[in-house]
Amino acid sequence: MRFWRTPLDADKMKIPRGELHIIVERCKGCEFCVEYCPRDVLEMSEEFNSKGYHPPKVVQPENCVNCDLCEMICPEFAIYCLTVEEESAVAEGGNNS
Amino acid sequence: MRFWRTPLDADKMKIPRGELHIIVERCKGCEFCVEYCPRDVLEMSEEFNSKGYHPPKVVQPENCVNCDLCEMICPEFAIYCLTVEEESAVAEGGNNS
Amino acid sequence: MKADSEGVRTGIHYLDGDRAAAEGAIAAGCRFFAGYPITPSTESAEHISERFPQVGGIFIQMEDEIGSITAVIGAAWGGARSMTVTSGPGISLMMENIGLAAMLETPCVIANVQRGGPSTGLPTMVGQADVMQARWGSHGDYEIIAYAPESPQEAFDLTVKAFNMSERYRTPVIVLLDECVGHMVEKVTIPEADEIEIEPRRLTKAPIGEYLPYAYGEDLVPDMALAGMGYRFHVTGLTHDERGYPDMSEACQEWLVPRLLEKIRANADDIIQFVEEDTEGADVVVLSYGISARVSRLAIQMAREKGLKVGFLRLQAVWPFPEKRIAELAKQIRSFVVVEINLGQIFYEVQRCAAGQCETLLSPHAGGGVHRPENILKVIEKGAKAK
Amino acid sequence: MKADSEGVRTGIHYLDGDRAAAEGAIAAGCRFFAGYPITPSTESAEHISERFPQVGGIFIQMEDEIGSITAVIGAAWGGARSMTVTSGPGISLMMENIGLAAMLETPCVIANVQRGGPSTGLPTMVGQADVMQARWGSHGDYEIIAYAPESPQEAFDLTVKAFNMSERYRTPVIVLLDECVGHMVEKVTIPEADEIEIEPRRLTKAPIGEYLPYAYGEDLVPDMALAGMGYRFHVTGLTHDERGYPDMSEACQEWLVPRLLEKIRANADDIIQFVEEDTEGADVVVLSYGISARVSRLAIQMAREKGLKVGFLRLQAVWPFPEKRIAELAKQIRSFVVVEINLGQIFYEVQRCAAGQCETLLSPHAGGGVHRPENILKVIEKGAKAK
Amino acid sequence: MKQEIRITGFGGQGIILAGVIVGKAASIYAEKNATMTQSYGPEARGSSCSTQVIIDEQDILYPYIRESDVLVALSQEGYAKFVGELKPGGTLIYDEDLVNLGEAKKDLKLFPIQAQRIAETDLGRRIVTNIVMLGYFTAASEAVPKEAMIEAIKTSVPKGTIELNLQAFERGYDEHAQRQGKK
Amino acid sequence: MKQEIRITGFGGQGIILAGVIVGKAASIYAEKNATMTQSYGPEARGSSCSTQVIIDEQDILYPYIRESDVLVALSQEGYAKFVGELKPGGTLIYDEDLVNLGEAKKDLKLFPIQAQRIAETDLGRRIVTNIVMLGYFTAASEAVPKEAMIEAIKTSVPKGTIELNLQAFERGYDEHAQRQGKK
Amino acid sequence: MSPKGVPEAVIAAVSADEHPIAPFLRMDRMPHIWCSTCGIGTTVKALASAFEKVGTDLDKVAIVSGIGCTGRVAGYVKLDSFHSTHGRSVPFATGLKLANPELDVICFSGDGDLVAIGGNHFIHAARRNMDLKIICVNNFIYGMTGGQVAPTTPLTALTSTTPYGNAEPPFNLCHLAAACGANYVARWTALHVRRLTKTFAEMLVKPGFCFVEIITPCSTLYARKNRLGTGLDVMKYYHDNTVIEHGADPATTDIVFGGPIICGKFVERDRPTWLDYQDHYLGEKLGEKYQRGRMLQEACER
Amino acid sequence: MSPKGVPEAVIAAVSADEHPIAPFLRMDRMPHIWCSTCGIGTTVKALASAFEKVGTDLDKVAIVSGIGCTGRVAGYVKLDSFHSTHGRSVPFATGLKLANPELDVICFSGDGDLVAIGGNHFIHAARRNMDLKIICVNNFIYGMTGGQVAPTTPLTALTSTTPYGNAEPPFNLCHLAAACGANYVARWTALHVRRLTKTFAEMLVKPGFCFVEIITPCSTLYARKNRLGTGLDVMKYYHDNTVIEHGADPATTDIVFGGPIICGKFVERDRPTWLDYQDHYLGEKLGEKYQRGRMLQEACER
Ligand SMILES: Cc1ncc(C[n+]2csc(CCOP(=O)(O)OP(=O)(O)O)c2C)c(N)n1
Ligand SMILES: Cc1ncc(C[n+]2csc(CCOP(=O)(O)OP(=O)(O)O)c2C)c(N)n1
Ligand code: SF4
Ligand code: SF4
Ligand code: SF4
Ligand code: SF4
Ligand code: SF4
Ligand code: SF4
Ligand SMILES: [Mg+2]
Ligand SMILES: [Mg+2]
Repeated sequence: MRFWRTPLDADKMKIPRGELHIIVERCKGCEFCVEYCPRDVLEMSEEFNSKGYHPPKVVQPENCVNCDLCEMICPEFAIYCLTVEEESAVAEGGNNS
Repeated sequence: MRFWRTPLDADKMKIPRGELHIIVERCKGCEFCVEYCPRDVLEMSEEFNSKGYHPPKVVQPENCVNCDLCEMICPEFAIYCLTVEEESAVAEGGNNS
Repeated sequence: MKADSEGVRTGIHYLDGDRAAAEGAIAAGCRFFAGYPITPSTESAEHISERFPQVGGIFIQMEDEIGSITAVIGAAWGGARSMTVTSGPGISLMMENIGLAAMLETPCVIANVQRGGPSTGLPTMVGQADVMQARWGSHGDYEIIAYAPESPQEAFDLTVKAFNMSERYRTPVIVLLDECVGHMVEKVTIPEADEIEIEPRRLTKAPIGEYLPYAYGEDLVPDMALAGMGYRFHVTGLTHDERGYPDMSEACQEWLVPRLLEKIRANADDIIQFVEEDTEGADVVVLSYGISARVSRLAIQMAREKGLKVGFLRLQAVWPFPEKRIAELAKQIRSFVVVEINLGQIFYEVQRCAAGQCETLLSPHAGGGVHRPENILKVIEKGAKAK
Repeated sequence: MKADSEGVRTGIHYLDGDRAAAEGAIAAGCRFFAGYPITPSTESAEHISERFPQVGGIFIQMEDEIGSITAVIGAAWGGARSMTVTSGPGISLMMENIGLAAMLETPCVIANVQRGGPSTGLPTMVGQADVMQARWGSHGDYEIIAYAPESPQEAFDLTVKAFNMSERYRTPVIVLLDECVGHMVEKVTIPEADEIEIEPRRLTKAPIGEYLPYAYGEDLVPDMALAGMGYRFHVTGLTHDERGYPDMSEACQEWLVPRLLEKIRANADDIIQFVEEDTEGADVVVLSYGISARVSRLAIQMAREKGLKVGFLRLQAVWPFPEKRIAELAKQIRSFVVVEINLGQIFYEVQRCAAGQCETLLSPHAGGGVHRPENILKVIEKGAKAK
Repeated sequence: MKQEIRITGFGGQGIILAGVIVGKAASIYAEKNATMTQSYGPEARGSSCSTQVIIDEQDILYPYIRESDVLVALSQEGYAKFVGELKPGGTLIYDEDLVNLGEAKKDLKLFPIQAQRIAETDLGRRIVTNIVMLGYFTAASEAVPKEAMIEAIKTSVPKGTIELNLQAFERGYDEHAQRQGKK
Repeated sequence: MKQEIRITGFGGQGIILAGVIVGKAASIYAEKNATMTQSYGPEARGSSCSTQVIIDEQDILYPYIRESDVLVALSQEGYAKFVGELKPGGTLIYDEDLVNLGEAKKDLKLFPIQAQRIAETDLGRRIVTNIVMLGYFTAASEAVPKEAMIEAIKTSVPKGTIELNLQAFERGYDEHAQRQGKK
Repeated sequence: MSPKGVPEAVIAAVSADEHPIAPFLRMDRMPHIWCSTCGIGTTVKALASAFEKVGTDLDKVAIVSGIGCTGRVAGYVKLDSFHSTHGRSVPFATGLKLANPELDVICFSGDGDLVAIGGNHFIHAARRNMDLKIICVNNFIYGMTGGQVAPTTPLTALTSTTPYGNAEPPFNLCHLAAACGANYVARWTALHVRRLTKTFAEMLVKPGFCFVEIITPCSTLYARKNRLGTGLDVMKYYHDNTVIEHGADPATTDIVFGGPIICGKFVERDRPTWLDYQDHYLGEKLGEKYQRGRMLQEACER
Repeated sequence: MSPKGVPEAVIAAVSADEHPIAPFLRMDRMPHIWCSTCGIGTTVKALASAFEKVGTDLDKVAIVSGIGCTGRVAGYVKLDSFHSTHGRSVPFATGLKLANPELDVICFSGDGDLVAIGGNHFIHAARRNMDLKIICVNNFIYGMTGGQVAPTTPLTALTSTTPYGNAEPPFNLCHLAAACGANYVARWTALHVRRLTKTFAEMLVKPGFCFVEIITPCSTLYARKNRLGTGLDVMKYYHDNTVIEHGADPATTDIVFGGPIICGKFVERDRPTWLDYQDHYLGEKLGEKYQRGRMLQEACER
């Protein structure tokens, strides 16, 4: 039995675009995602979460190429990027940030 | 404090000659001394000691060059060779064998 | 269920206690052995190293005793009935991970062929001074089960029992042999496989996703899952909750640890095994186990020839301790005489349980040999005069 | 002799029990420490790692606890007063070589800062369930000395005493702290060096060639030689004769091992230390040690407010056990109430020594916290009604 | 008079050191008895941690809080966990940026401060949040004399940082007066 | 009738195996009880070692010799150590090349043999000294039936050596008749 | 109740269980205990990705940890997972693997756990080429117990038991593993998430003893004591100071304080595993009589 | 009483105490327990000769052994000598040496003792370059317990726990010691008495962790089980199959069953010892405040 999910409609995808999800409460503000995002999609926010950390926020959603680096490097499993189809991708990842 | 003994009159020695001593009761008949004596001074004896081992015996005492190999290789500390001066060396290590 | 006939060497053998214990293990379904040689237990390992490759068992000689006991625990979670065998210095080294086995509730068996101690002591000679250690040797509170055979035949029988109890109560069980019994060669009768009752492992039948590793029912023993069954469960030596998750709280500790003890204590009657002879009307009851029990019998014969009324209580299980029976007997007799090859261990337990109702006397022996029956007799005579 | 002023940090400090014990060790002349970090004992090691390079001591963090205890023993034979510090899992690993220390009659000190067990248990939370292990944890027969402080101040005082006793009786001594005492920070007053009495090592004065490592006199303790003094002596963990040579015989075992026990038992009065309060005329005597003793006091106050006659016996030494005093008190009172953070350990000893002369009740706690005084009170109330 | 004080926050905020300073001040520099203990788990790292200080003229038998007189809260979690143990009329000192009181008990004496913000902004070092808080605590609770606290700080913080820490302490101490003044 | 038998010699002489064979013969093939034990130290290597076999129709409680009926001695050391435990009128079987009786007790039944020499010379394998001795022991002591001994040997020695061992056994067995004949 | 300063919307927007790693983790145990910027979580993520990449059947994976910050991994992964005792993950895993060779058995532990107290098991398992995958998070320190010196701590580094600087030379773990016989030896830092994932994927399909060392920031203890800045600073250090050198002789890959970190796959070879050896030699000797250790589970399940 | 077959004269002729090794041995404990042809005694003799050669002050030497046939050496040498527990000679020696750095501390133990159960101490002491001289008698087997497989037993060799042939690859001890950092690594056989003596003499004056492996016949167990003939046959095997290769890369010196034995001095280097490191780094940090671990004996003697 396996539980891995493959993105829905993976075959239909054209240009990969990322839809970013940030689990703010889980973030510990390490800045890794911000620093190592190759496309400067993220920035640390001024606010802090209930633990007192500053989570990142999405500042240039349209730049995201869904490279997953932020997801891979985040030690808190607090950020991830889902692939969306070019057409359907709402260029406002912001609504998830 | 040290306990090592140096052969008496070491300085007066001329040609080193060996005087062989075999502690028969301690021997376990391994044959190492016999096999590795470079001068074939020794041979295994037919008799056995109280533990049932055949100790070596000296068969060619005059051949012994006091190389100490028998002493060094013996795992039982059962054979040793003392240096005697050429003049004083009684060529009959046999009386000790 | 019944033993797997493939492993059972049915027949009459002339075996030492070490090898008899090994055969008992194989008969009981043991198929994983990890050990480290140590006198006087090594014959067990040697025997198993020869037998296992022919019965589908895995024998591995580890780098030390710590590795051995830990591999045994790991193998149990992989699905094997598993065992290690050692003696004094080795069992001391195993103590930390015997605690792990107790905490994870891992069925496994550890044989300790006792030699003269403390420390390296008398490697080739007998002792019985690891009995209290068996109970108290690892840090923290736990209970242990331990059997002490008096002959190679019993080494076989009680090793089978040890495996069964370890499965029934999900707990490490110790077989406390001693050098005499371990090295003594006698006739050992191994029954047919279908005459050997084997306790099946308490595997969970919960649907995937609903299994709670440390949820338990009336008998206080949780059901077990094995790695690879699909449950994706977690276990830890930390204090843990029903899910097996660490829970660093006093409340969880109170929930967990008393049960670890209670599952043994509440079931003590099922676990305890002893032989009682002629205690009815006795003035003195001799209490002993292992090789000392045999020697005691000789002293008892001698005492009876002198007209003394002597009963006998031979412990086959030393842990849990038969507290109730001791307390009852104490009320009826003048004294207990405890015969053991140590300077007082089970003696203290008897004294405690006797609670002043009768005298408790020790016939000690420092180790390196068995008692001279005459010496035991002297203590019995003293005991007969008590009160 | 008096303490070396260089090591003594005379003055008033605000210290936790772990560090206070470390200061006690340094004051007592300890100059070798080998250890392996483990919560909640690590503060001791850290403190010493900072202090030692400035007082000519050697601190080494070993690869594990086995290496630590063995290096400590080696250092003792090299002439150092030496020590290690650990907790549950670590002390279990040390058991084999604590036996070696006992067998070689090596003066050294082991501090065990008890946490919740068994196994990894509750690393950061309190327990007192290693008490029986301290006595019985290594294989074979031996006796141990163990002190249990109730405060940082006492951690200092009793560590000094532990070193002194280890020298006087040439035996490993255990300081049984618990996480509460170890991590509790309080005022600790360290006296002037010349107010601290230090037991000199019992070094032999025999002429070279005439020294017998295990010959002993009236007090049963042999004099010691150190490596490098020219005696060229031998010691072994095997059963050994006066010369320290292995002697694999029952006779030698009988000669050696009973003395190892007897040197402690015969001198128990010198070693034992306890505080007794208001036992005269008491109905109930509360017996406790370490942090539990402090909590008990509160319960006793509460009980007295209710008009109950309650005495108090606080063990500073848990081993050897004050058997005689317990037996005496048992005859005068209705019951003992044993308060300890375990599910019954010293309780059994009390029960044994009370020998049915009075009730023995346990106020248990599984660990991870201290007793609620109310719970102890309940047991006291029950105890007051006994008989 | 016995005082039972709890300081709570999360790992890295210097909670434990704060407890040591209070205890030391009381026991060494104010000549009372003071027992300081801490509760911590592995979760201390970035998660909730707390310290307890019991101050008394008598011997301290029971070294833990049974009912606290003062709670100093530097995190929401810590506040939530320990507010219940405050005795009626007890003193609650808290960082208002970090702690949201919700429906707090009615009869508490409340002392809010923005200690972390003060440390970060006024003093430029978030690390002295705890000492700012201690200054405020000293003024607000009057559990330990100010002089004793200052002595304890001096002997407890790293040599090079004494100045900064004393500054932080004073800043916190003054904050009390200011806030009281504003009322 | 109870029989207490000691076999002694030095390490490497196959003393222990000899004990196993005697015990097995008695308990499995002669249907008595037989307990075999051994004493050995590290010194077993090349030094003295011994085995005890107790044979009885009853249960064997005490598994060690209290007074031996038969002593089989293959070394001087072993002889010296154990001759004292032989009961008056007991049977002493020994290799006369290896054991010098000295002033032996008067009332023993003496059975000398040159087992090692026979093994070396007649059979060409010193290693079967023990089995030669067992043959002699079987004939001289009558403690265990010959057939039982033969069965026990067959099931106790390595497969490939059964023939040689039986030969050695018979040779030792016959030696008894020969020696008795000579007397 | 929402804490101050964080807009409600942001929090509500996503569910933690939607994270692609969710099926691999025990979400009911999040958040984990690791400090901010600790690299352990990143390593866990890389392993999860590797599983996905390889298509591993997660029901047949077991993770064994010892005790330590890293040792907590066993408790967070939604796999059969065993949190054993300090230093004993390797022998525990050995028993598990041999009892059920079908399992992929992975040891996930810290440097102290694996090579301080666990050193003996480590070298012997490598010698035996036991079919185990060893993931070692090397943070140069004992994290869990509060930052004491480890056998990996570089010379001069400050720790809580080397307050004047470490005066004891450290192990080069890759060298040690290689010298003892490991089949696969590689090193990365927590920054090298992609390469690390690839390495994990390779390791998962490679038979025998595989060792992967991940140099990881411990900002709370190691970095703080040594004034190396924040975790991010440490990551930047890795970025600037890593030298990738596949196939480097492990003997040349020592790590010194403030020096470069040589990373890469150092060893890949094909020594037979312990079970291979057994099968081969015992099979040869015993012929038909040889019965390989079966799925020992049978004995319990019958 | 003289046993039969040995002429009285021969026995009477010499006194055991006259043997030149007598001052080095506890003559009251002779004969030793080792079997005929066992090479341990030869090794002891070589050490005695090396002491003489170097002129060592024997009052300042301590020998530490673990448990095993070789471990019995401690009991036979007339030196301060410690028979510790199985596997623990190295940490015992570590304590001894650090408490009294004046001592030459020598560990004399078997292969099982040093690298099976004692393996962890061994690698860490080598890493630390602890100033210890390690003499390892490698007989490829556990002698004392009756011939079980050791971590040095070659593949296919028969032992009492590998009745079908060893199916586990052995350590190359010299390689292991070298990889962990030993300052001096050499190997000889019991036949190479002169070279061994020279090596011991070098070792005695070499600071740091020194490791000397001596391949030694165990005729009673190893040779017998493997039908290698008598001890003498084994010595002849050494004679015919030894390849002396000073400076050989330790990684290339594996020993296989029936193969050649590469001997020689493999490593000699000058890493600072543990105490050197301490003195250097602590001294640097603490300056005048630093007090090196003094002759700790003082504390006891005052
Ligand atoms: C037998 C034993 N000794 C010591 C400890 C204490 N202990 C727990 S974790 C640890 C070291 C952790 O260091 P490491 O393995 O490097 O893991 P990290 O926390 O750095 O990830 C120690 C010494 C223990 N739990 N058990
Ligand atoms: C803790 C412990 N485990 C096991 C033993 C048993 N034991 C004694 S010596 C030995 C091995 C000896 O082998 P080795 O070190 O190679 O020495 P050798 O006898 O071959 O010289 C063993 C396993 C022991 N004494 N203590
Ligand atoms: S997926 Fe890649 S590009 Fe998009 S935010 Fe993350 S790191 Fe940046
Ligand atoms: S990497 Fe994760 S924890 Fe770090 S800042 Fe980004 S989201 Fe937060
Ligand atoms: S000293 Fe040399 S030559 Fe003389 S007998 Fe001995 S080995 Fe032969
Ligand atoms: S080397 Fe020694 S033991 Fe061997 S035969 Fe010669 S004297 Fe005897
Ligand atoms: S202490 Fe270090 S290793 Fe442990 S969780 Fe924190 S950063 Fe990670
Ligand atoms: S058993 Fe082997 S190693 Fe031990 S003494 Fe005999 S020959 Fe030497
Ligand atoms: Mg680490
Ligand atoms: Mg060996």
